[in-house]
Amino acid sequence: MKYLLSAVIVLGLLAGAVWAQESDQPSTAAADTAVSADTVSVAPPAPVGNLRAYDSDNDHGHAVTLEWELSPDDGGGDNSVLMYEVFRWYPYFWDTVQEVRAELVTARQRRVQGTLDVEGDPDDYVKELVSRHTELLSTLPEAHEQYPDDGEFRLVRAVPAGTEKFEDRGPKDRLAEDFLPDYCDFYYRVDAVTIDESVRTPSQIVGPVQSYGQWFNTGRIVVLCFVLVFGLLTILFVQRARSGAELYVRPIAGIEAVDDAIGRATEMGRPILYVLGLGTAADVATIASFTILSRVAKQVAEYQTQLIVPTYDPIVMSVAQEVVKSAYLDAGRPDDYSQDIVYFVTQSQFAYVAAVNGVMLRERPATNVYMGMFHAESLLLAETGAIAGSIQISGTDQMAQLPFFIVACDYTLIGEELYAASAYLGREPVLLGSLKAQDVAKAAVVLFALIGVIVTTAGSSVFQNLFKVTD
Amino acid sequence: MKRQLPLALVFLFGVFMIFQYFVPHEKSEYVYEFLLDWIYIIGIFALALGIWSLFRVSVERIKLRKEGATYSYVALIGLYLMIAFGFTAATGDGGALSTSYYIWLLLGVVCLALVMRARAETASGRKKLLALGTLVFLVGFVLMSIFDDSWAYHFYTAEGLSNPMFRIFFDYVMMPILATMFALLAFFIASAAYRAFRARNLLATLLLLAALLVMCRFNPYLPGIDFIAKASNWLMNVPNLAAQRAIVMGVGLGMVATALKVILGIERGYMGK
Amino acid sequence: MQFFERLMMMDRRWVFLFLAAVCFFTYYVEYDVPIYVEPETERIYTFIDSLPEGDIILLAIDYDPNSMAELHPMTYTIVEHAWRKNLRLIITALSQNGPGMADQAIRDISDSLAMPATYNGVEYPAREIVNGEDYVFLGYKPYYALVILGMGQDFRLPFPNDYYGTPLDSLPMMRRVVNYDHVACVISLSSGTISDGWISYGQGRFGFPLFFGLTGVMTAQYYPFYGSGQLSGLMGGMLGAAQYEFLADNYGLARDAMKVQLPAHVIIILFIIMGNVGYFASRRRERLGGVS
Amino acid sequence: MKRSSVIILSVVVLLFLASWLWKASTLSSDPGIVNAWGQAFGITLAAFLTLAILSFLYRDNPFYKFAEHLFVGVSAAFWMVMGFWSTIVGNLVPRLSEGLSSFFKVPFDRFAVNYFYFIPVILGILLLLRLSRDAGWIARWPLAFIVGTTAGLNFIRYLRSDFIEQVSSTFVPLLVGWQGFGHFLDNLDLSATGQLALTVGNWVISLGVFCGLVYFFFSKAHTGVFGAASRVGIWVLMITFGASFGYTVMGRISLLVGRITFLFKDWLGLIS
Repeated sequence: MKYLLSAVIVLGLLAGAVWAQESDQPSTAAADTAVSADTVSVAPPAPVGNLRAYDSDNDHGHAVTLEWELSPDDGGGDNSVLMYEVFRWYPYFWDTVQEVRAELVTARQRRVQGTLDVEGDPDDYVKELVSRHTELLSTLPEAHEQYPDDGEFRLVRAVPAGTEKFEDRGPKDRLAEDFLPDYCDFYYRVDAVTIDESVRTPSQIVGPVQSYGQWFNTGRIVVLCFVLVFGLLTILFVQRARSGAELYVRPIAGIEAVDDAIGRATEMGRPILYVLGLGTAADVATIASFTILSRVAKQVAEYQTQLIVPTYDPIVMSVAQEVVKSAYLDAGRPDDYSQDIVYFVTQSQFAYVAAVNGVMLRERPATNVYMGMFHAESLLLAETGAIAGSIQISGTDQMAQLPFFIVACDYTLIGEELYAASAYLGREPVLLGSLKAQDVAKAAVVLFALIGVIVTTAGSSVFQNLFKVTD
Repeated sequence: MKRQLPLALVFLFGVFMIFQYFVPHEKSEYVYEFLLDWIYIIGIFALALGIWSLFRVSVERIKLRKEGATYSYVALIGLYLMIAFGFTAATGDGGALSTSYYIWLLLGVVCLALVMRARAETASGRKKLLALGTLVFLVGFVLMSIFDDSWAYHFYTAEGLSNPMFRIFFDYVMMPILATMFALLAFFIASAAYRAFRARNLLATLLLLAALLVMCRFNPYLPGIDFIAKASNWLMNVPNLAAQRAIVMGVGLGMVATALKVILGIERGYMGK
Repeated sequence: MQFFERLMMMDRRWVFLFLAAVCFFTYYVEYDVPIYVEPETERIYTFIDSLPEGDIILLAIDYDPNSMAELHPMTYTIVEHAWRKNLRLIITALSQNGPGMADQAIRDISDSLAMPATYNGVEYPAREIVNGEDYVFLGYKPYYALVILGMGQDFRLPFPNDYYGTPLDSLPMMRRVVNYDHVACVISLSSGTISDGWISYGQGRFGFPLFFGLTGVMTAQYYPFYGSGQLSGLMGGMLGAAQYEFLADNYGLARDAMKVQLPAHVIIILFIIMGNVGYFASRRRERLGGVS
Repeated sequence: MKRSSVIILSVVVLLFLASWLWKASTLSSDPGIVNAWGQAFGITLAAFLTLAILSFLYRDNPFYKFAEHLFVGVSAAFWMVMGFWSTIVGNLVPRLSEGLSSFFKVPFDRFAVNYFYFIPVILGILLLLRLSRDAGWIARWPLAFIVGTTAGLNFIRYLRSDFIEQVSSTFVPLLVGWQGFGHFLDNLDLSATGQLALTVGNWVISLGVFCGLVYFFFSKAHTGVFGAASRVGIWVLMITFGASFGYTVMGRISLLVGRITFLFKDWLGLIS
């Protein structure tokens, strides 16, 4: 028994190695070792039961899933099953396809390296191969229809005993060696293999089965539902707000402080520093920050205070210039606008911080506003600002940086408050409407969570499964 | 055209990306990968805009003789050197750079400095003198660029960046400054803690106590360290988890809402309204 | 100016000076700090330790040189642990400044594998680490999200060639290794948003077991993902690295650095306490002064 | 220049030279090192820049300003160069033109050519039109493309991993392994993984999440029960922020240790 066990372990490892290696042909190396190590003769095991094959769900095609019931001799009975080998029926025509494919791949490689040596134009040669390959692939389904003539079963892969499911998945690149074509009639067989490779029992053959890509991922229905519900909610509340319904927004301390801070800067005759963070123009925090910048710039223009906006991302710089420019225009002071209010520093995190810190100590801004996405630099900025004695207002959705802003700044917008700030500042009905929609969604979450907790406490995982999203 | 087309583009691509998520088909994946590729190609063009802005601001500062204008020379020279390293390589064996290459670099630096100096100069006599000096160096620089065969433009090889100076500047200039800037945080975190952790009110006290407890967990000599370690672990795993979840959900929802507003054209802040 | 007020209003530069002095001094002194192991770290160690020989781990060395102090020890101890156990590695460096540093680390660790070693009482013989058989180093490509998504289709999509310019197909280890389906787990060591990418673009879409080694700051942020099972384990900062070194019985950089950590923490705590004592004392004086 | 500045500057220059000489002499004794003078200069420069940045802790000074500006210039160029070679040359050029590919010495495969890649090039050039006063508005098109695509991507991404996953993982049982009070009291376990701790933990998580979410309600006044819940929410947030802060101190000091190692070991060679 000990022998058998150790041989099984050795073989398992070898099988893994074989599996990882190229193994279009059943490798005999593993079996040889085992037989020489142990010459116990084994009886053929029972075959796997109820073999099923179907196109893999929710994918882009090029995959077939196989499922079976374990052989009674796997984990019970004689316990003689070592692994299962999955076979697929290949028409001999496939070899022709492979030959052309291999030729094409080498020809292309050589063409790139400039070592392709053929008569005539090398490009025409490759083109001709490409069209031949395409043509052969298009006749592949017909070749599969010939089953069981002109073909044979070939090993796809060996899987260790105890496996009940296998996905035969190939890349979608048609030039890959193990490309798995769509819309071909495949036939599969699974062998239960014992320690002696020659002692094996094949299963029933399943087929035909075709693989193909799906147009809708059913595993993501939950997400779709949410998208639809949330989208409708937003539109509904925006409409309501447009038609004049009063919508309340609770005061947000950090935002109210902005107005005072601008006044203070004006009194002291010192500039205001606005930092947009390290986000790109596509980051939601940066988008929210643009709206706040627009408001700050407008007021700065009215009070004729100086504004400094160093940026980290060139696209953010372009957008911010646009924002500040139109804010000055709105304030009726387009002449005060200069392109150097918003400038680019560098796209390197700490070089940017070094430069902004320099500005803080040299220009001595009365107020520093940090809104957007921040990383490790948050504390460097905020502490330097505190040393320079500026009033500091910050806001970020980066969880990890919130503690530093809270500790080092006078006011901090926590997470979602940053997004809400844009609605709060603008008081535009459409923005307020979407804020209301967010709140309704949050209430729904609280409700769901409440039900979920109760159901889960009662010992059921129904609710949890409802929220599962497949990949 | 000025306003409607961009909004239409945002809507179109936004909606496509949402639908793509639900369509696993090969064709939808193909377009998706394609679009992602485009974004980063455009991003590089934007970087040129940024470099231009940096250059302009530095030049302006020198020209207007603002405070600290001297340091703008440093920035411009750093920029020039690194770009030069990035686009040149030795032609000889082993990639070693020749002396003439360094002379060429130096000529470039001198040229750059003289041009800037000349622009800042107000007295017309000295301005002319500086311009003449620039011209002399520039001619040398250009001649060397054309006739020096010991180096060439572009350096792309299979091993990556082949100009050793590029690597050296990264290792001995960028790296130490970058790492030290980051290390300043150690000091700042101490001063921030000292300055701000005062039990002024309930919220500040909670902040202070939680921080103290977690900081103590690194001290294996403290009595009751076992309890402190467990308690701070509990703090990180339980209340922390709750707060994080509340924030993450709020932020997630806010982001979704903002993305939706952007796609629907409700939020237009990013376009300068 | 009374003592307590001074205690409260002390110039920040004194704080800096004390801290610097303590750090520099303790860096010299030799002493050993005991380590307390947390389960989050232990899960990573156990998972790697129990993998069968020949399994592939995708190790993402996705940090910048500026986080080297915290994350480099993790790289060293994990890679050595994996190689000693005859596991194979696919290594990425998705941070712009990272590849050179990662390459250097790989060489260093390969060198140390050339010496026999004994960890946790098990003797490991010396062995040669071969590029393409024991590891593949993919290097850097910009826009990590795209790269993570791309590797889910096929490693060859973002990385047709490895860092050294060899086509992946010609590396023996990469044969039949297409995408995440063929790796046992992904370990991401990162100091920035790349870890978000690994969760939402990687684990979220492809569902592999994901482990994180993070800088101390970020760790707290990722506990929700650990709680929800998206992360199978995580270790934070120098302490996490020291714990892994302790579990692997491999004394390294992290445990070395722990001896500076401890006194520095004590100093900061003392400053906080001083500030509060000063604050309460001066408030009390104010109140008493008001009465009299 | 003031006299004191001249003195300080010359002292620093002298120290720099001394360090260079001394480092070069120590390095040249090592046969493994090829270019001792070059390396010694590099290490001395790195040490100088390290100390220049550290001097910022005392106050802003010319050395810091020098390091800062150098860093800005060098890093801006660094990113541009890297972006150009890896993205434009590495990804774009081989897909567009054979001439350019051979100029940049990148392998060119004419069967991988894809003329659709001219579109991002055109969009990129449109972006550069920003510099023009009259045609600047065209730059909004590529911007719209980027914002639209990433907004769509963000929309789903956050919905999936931040939102839905987090909601479903909030469904925790409030009574862990409950088998009645008697059983609970008989097997009372106070350890961190015991029934009591887990149950209390789950209560705290549930209540914490609820109260935290209440704090983030914007369209309702925070008064009464609602206000109380919101206050509990902010307490939980503050505890978390404090704990994260405390947790971070460690990492920050590690970074300093890295620099100390550099100064002591690589530069001064005080520790082997």
